[in-house]
Amino acid sequence: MILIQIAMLLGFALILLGLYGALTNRDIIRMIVSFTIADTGVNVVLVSVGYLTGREAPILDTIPVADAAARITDPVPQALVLTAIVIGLGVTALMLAYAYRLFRARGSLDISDYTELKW
Amino acid sequence: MRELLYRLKDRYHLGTPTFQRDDLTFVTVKRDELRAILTELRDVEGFTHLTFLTAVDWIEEGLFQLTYMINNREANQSLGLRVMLTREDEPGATTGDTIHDLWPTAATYQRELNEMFGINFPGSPRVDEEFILEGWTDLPPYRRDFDTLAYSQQTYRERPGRGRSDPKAHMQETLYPDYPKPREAAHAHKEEAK
Amino acid sequence: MSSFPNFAWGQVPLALLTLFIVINYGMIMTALVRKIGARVGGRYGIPIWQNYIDLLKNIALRSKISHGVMYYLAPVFRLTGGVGLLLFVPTIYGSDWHQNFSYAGDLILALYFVFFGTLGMALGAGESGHPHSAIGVSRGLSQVTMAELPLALGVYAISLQYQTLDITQIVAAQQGSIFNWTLFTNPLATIAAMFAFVGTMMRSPFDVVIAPQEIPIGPPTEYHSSYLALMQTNRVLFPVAKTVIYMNLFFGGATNWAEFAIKVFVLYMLTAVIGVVHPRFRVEQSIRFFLKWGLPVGVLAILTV
Amino acid sequence: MVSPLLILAAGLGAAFLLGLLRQTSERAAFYVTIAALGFMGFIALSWTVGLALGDALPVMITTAGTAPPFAINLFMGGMEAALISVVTLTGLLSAFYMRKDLLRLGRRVMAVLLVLIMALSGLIMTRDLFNLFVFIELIVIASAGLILLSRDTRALGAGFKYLVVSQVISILLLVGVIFTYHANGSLNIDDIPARPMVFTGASLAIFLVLIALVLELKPFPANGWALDIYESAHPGFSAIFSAASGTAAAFAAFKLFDVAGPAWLPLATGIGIVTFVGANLLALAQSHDRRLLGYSSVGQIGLVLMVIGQADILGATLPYVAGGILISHAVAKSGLFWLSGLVKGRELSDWAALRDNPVLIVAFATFIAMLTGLPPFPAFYAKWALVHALMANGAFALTAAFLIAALIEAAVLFRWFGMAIKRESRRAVVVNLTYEAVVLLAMGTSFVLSWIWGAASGQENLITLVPLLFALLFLPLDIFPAKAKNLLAIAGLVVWFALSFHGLDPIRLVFLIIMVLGGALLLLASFHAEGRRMGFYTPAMLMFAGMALLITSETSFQFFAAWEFLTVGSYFLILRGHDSEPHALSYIVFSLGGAFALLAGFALASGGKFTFFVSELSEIAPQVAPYVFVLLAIGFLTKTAVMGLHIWLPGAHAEAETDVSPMVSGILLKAGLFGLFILLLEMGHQTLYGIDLTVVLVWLGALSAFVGAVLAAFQEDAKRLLAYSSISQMGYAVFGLALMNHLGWLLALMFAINHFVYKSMLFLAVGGVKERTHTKLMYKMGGLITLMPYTFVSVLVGIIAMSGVPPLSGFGGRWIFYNAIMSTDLRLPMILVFMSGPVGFLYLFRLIHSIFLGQPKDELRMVKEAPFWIVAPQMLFVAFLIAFAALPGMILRRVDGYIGQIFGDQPLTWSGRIVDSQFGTWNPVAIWGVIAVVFITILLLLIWMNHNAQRVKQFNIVFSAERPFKPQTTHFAWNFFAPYRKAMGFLEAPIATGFWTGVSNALHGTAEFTRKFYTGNGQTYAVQLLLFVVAVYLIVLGSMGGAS
Amino acid sequence: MKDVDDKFRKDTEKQVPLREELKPRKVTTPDGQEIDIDPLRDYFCDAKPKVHPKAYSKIVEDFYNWARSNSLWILGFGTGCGAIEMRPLMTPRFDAYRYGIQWRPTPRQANLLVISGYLSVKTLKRAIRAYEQMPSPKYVMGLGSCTINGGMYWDSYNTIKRLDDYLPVDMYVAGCMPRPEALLHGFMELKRVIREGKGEGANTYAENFDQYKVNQKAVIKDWDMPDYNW
Repeated sequence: MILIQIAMLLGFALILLGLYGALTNRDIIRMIVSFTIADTGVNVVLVSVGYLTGREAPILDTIPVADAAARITDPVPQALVLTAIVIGLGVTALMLAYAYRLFRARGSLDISDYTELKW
Repeated sequence: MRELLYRLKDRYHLGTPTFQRDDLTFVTVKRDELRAILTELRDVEGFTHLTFLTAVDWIEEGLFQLTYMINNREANQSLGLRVMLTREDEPGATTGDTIHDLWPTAATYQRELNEMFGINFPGSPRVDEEFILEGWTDLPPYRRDFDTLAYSQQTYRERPGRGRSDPKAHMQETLYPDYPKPREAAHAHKEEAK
Repeated sequence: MSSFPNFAWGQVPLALLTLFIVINYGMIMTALVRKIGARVGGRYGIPIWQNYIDLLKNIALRSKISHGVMYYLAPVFRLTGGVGLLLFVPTIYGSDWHQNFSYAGDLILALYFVFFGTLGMALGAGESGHPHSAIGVSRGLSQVTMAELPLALGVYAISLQYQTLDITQIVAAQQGSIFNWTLFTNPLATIAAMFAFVGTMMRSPFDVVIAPQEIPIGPPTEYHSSYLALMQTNRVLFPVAKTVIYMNLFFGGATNWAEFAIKVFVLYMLTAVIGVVHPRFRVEQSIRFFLKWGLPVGVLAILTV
Repeated sequence: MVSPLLILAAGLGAAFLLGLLRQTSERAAFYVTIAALGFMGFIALSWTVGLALGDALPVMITTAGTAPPFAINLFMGGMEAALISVVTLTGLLSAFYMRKDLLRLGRRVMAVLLVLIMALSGLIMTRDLFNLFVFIELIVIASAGLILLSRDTRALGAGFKYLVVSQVISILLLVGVIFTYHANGSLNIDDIPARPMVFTGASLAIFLVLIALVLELKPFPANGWALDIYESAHPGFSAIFSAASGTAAAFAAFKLFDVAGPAWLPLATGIGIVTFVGANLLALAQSHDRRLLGYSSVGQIGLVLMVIGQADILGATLPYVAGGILISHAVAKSGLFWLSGLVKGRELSDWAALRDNPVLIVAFATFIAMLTGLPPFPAFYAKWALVHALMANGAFALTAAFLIAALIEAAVLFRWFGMAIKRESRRAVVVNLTYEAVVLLAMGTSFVLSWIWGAASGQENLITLVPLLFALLFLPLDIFPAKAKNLLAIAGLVVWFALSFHGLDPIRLVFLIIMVLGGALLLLASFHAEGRRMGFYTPAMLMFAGMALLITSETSFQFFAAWEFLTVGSYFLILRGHDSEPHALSYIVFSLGGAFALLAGFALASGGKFTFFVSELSEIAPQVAPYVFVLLAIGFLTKTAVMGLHIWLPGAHAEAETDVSPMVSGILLKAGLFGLFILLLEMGHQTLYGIDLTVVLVWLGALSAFVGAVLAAFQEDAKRLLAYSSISQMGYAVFGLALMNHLGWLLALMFAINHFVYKSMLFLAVGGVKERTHTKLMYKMGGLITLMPYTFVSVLVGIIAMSGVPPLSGFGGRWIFYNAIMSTDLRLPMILVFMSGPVGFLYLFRLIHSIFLGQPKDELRMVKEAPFWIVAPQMLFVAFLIAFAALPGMILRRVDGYIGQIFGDQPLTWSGRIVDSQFGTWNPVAIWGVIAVVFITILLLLIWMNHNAQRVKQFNIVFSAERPFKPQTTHFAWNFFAPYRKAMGFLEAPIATGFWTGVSNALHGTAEFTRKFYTGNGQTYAVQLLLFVVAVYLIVLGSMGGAS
Repeated sequence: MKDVDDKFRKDTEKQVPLREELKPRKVTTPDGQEIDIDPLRDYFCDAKPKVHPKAYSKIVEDFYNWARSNSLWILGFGTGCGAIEMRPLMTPRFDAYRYGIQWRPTPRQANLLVISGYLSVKTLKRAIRAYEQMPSPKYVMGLGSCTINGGMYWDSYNTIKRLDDYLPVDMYVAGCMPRPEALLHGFMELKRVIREGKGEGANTYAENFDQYKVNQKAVIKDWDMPDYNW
């Protein structure tokens, strides 16, 4: 149980850390990195929610199917994590692409330089 | 007043002042100093009021004399500044210096002078508009080369039968024919004195 | 049913008779009032017939001008207003002869018909193109907005009091004793209405409309000859006709011509007396005056009735 | 039926297919995209139709062959089908719209577009929480991709901000999802149990999910990022982003709120209404068109969220209401975004370029009417149902907030429309047939939707009403010359009168005559117009349609719809005038404000019933009756321009066109009066806090009568003078009505008739003068009597009639007035009314003197009489006035009898042509006779004496022995009543104007101040978002604490 | 009497230009049309005065004349120092009202124009205007020696000497100035003249209109009005 809680706390800490980083750094690249950290934190939380102490990863190659229900952890969060990682990757890639285009367009990577749209 | 003139004399060319009354003095000033004197009198010496501005036609000397009468109300003093302008025969050819910016009311006097004497004041507001006369086409009537009697006779028909007599002598003759005539009486008096 | 229920041709001469009496009475009375004013000032004053002479002289004038149709019609409007006002109001209470055409309407007709001549006159004065005429109209209209207010309130009060708008009935209710007059039964309404009476008789202090010293004589500046004659006729007729309304509403009406003559004269003299002892109000002063004094009395009148 | 799954499959498949194509074959790729979108749309539409007609049943699609919760499942029901249709068709049209840019950027962008539409459809269908998350993320990615379509480089920044914010949202959502799963053991939405708002992990989880979905809806004030996108993105994409994405996200939120249980609904309500109010308020300060549309989108979606929050009270009507708003929003907003592509400038006033193409203006008007919820569009039905439901359940504050915000929104949009109509555009409109086709398709759709919503409303289907169709008929007919259209319009009015006058009671009949036949009469003046006069007849006939329907309406719905028709029609008419932009705006804002008061009043009265007969007003419960009375009275008094609510009138009436002024003054004002008639007829005396409301009305009427007259006296502008005079005259009418006795009503009716006649006549006359002199300032005229004699006669008759001087008909009004006040207990208000009588003289004399008398000016010496068609109706009015003055019984007698039935008394006796009351007599024929005889006699006398008068000219006046200098300095006209102003000028103090200006400035100031909140910095936006979540959470906690 | 000084010849060449506001001008109508305005033609009636015949019957005319004589309305127009002598007429001491005399502020309603003293050329123009605007029959009374022969203004460059050159005078009252008693006497005499039917100044004026205009225009160079002011 402790393990789960530690993992979860770690996950939330990462989320907060990431958000803090994303919201305090003006540099776009640093923001993106911070968001990846926060994403990771979310993933850790996801996994830790699905984790059952003493069970194994839900990989049916090593575990007989019949035992699966008793031996593996909840597979759904794991699946979710996989999807989330993929999506996170996509978003991160898109953000980087944006960062690239922004830099090309304006020569700056400071988020506070892109405030001409306002009010 | 004398003190004032002494003070002014240091800096301006003043003519000999005429002390007409205790509260009335005339002095001739130079044309190019007029403005400075007027300004100083107005702003420093308390002559805040322009009583009138008028002109005299010195036809024999070929001069127009402008008289600026200004008044110090607190000291109850009037000062007439005389300025001599060269008289030109052509109406409007004689020009004076406008002081309407010192006293706005001067504009009206200047308009009048323009109409009546033909002294122009370039720059004075509405100076070319007619003032009292309507449709006047002749010489400015206050000039001495304008003969008002001749003009009147040539313009307005007289009623025939009008004679001229000295009213006093006429009445005396009518009412008291025995009484000595005034001129004779004076003569007689002179004789007696001798 | 006919529109003229009581109409008979005989009424026409009777109405003309009323008109004749009132015009002559007005001619003499106004001259008399002027004469009295002169006597107070130590003068001999105009001859009592002066109004007739002036009228005749104006008619006899030879050259006339016209500024246009409305200018031409204005005296007609003016006099129609005066004559109509007289004819729409019963002159002598109880007399069959002098009810005129009062069956055409009631008090409201009289109150609003007062404006008929005013309006026509204002239009004619306007067409004359004279700025003083327009200024006079502007002043007159401005002043009348407030001057009429106490009257309206007073009339409202007494029509509530008598529960009728019919002048004859109002007069009938005041018969019997002098203390039946509205003057005594409803003094507030009477006072309010008298404010309006004094205010609309074109006498000092409320004569800024014609203000002889500043805008020559206001609206009629351009009028002369027979136009002026018609207006002069109205000038003697209209105040009497108007006084008749006040007399009927507040002072018991008149049952015979003598009573009529006295009451009208007294009421008319009232304005003359006030006029000779008061200097002229400016328009805004008179408006404020009516707001300050006339209006409260009127309000009290309608609240207490 | 084709499986709905194919929608997703087609989108994805086509996207993959695009990847297989060659880089260069953009054209083929575009066709593939179009085909795929078309196919998706077709499926969605076929499901919609099938489900609506009952040919198909809702299906649950399970994927991976497993039942939920072990696999993702999708659901296709009626709402889903309809919304997917919206999404896919928006996508399809936008794809067409963006054709050039899509071809420029190639197949990858098309793929992204397909993915976006697919994901939106998926978002609508999915019943799986995590799947929801996935679709949202897909939408984010695809949107961020499509933002790059824009040529505006600022869009890059906007896109990045969007991504930043989306990251935060997705973190919230994902954490919420996983904990919801943890709590429920299922990701299926349907497995989420209804959860009370208590502080447990599970409710926190559901809170996170809900708030994340709400954040997707861009709630105020955590929405700066969305606005930046709206402002900078390609309009085609903005259309999708606003219409499709908004719709899908709203539906997703709806799904979650649906299962989360009623305890969470206040959250939706609260955020929704705050968003709706806030967004519309901030939109006030916008001058950038797309950003304004963005604010409006945010506001509309907020409104939908608010409606979702009312799920418990709306019950089964929720889809109808929310759908009505949502679909109106989707169609109108995408239409407007598409339109914005046709406009080059980005300022609101640049939309004036649309005037190059009248069809586009019509489209613009349609979209704006649709957004503001005007009939016959779906949002109108939705608004009606929503307000009824809210009021029936006692949500008064919410209703008020909703209506006020809706009013602000209308103000924003109509201000914009006014600019488009009245300003000058610097650049011409873009000519692009594709764009126009797409826009027109959207416009067509809006009318189809109107029909659908009307058919489903359970009320009258407004779009099928003959008068409305007749008005709309003039849209295509606008290419014909004005004279032909005018003939048709007059014929239409007369025929409609012939069809509808049977069986009406005399009061309604009088109003119908004034409104319909009077309208036909006034339209005679329109024969004067040359050319085609585009855009005149539709609004005019819309207004007349509204009035015709108003008179014959029986239910509150018909009444209200007619009211809105006439309001909108007259707005467009007024807007046509010179310099009328600000006045038309204040007109529509006040009118809609009044209309909303009516709506609230009817809703309160009906108690939730959808079909409520106006005649039932007399039967409503006594505890709500006074409030209903107040609300309805405010609505009607706005129309009659009672003092305080009057400030729209002078400008609107004065700036309108020559033949429009009499319509809006002579006729339109009577609509308010008619409403008051109905109101007082049905409800009578009502008491609120011990005050008899009719007494309040009496005072208001008297005050309007007086102050209106005083203000009229101070005007220099002839039409303004007449406009203020209308305020005064309507004050009399309101006063008479509110006296609540027989004669008072007769008075009001007499005023209605008289005011129609002489105000129409005077407005026409002054308009005719203006046609010739090209000015409305009276002091610039003068002496026109000889040049325009007919016009002079009509003004003369008009002012004599109006001032109440015998013998013309105004006197009848005064006579009835005196008789009416004799039988009432109210006395003090009479003071004001007495005062206003003579003041009336002031302005009337000024009118005739300054224009027709006095000194004619140099440049006006040769003006001609007003055009025939403007003079002709005036002469008819003159004839009528004289006839009516002599024979008032021809109209009044029947009405008098009818009013007698209502009050059960008969104070007037009509014997022959004489009218007798309990107090006095009125014998109009005798008055005429005496006056005519005296007048003619004296006139003949004068002519006999003065026949040889010399006619002189204008400067032949005595001028203190001088001569006049110039006509300008001799004509005493300017500031004519200077002494009066000195005495009574304090009444001129613009208290009402000041108050409303203050309100408007406060709103604008708030908007201007608050919008600084959107700093433009992505990080700030993200912080605001987080703070918003925390704040909402704290409020939820607080309300929970309060509840427990 | 002093002879005319031959050295001074008055300038007879110069003409006074027409006043700006009386010059013909072009204005643009609201419709954009250009029209000509000639103020003297368009704004003033250009009819000449008519000679009005007497009433057809002598009795009527006598009656009218009696009325006219007993209703003299004086135009309140003071030209010179004589104006001050007219005021006492209204006071209790003289009380002219008793003779039917009163003052009117507008020429339209006045019959009698009292030229109360010297007339400068400028005032003459106004007097002519006022006179012409009075309805006929109308009377002119000259007060004091100034109106008779110039009086003390005998050599003034700007004052006329004989009023009857310019206006038809019905009655002169001599004196410098005449006292109010003299004025009253003058009025009485005027009334007599009117009653006798000799107060036909307006007709004289109309008959000799051209001659009067020649005289008037000879001194009033700035003639900025129509020939006859209606």
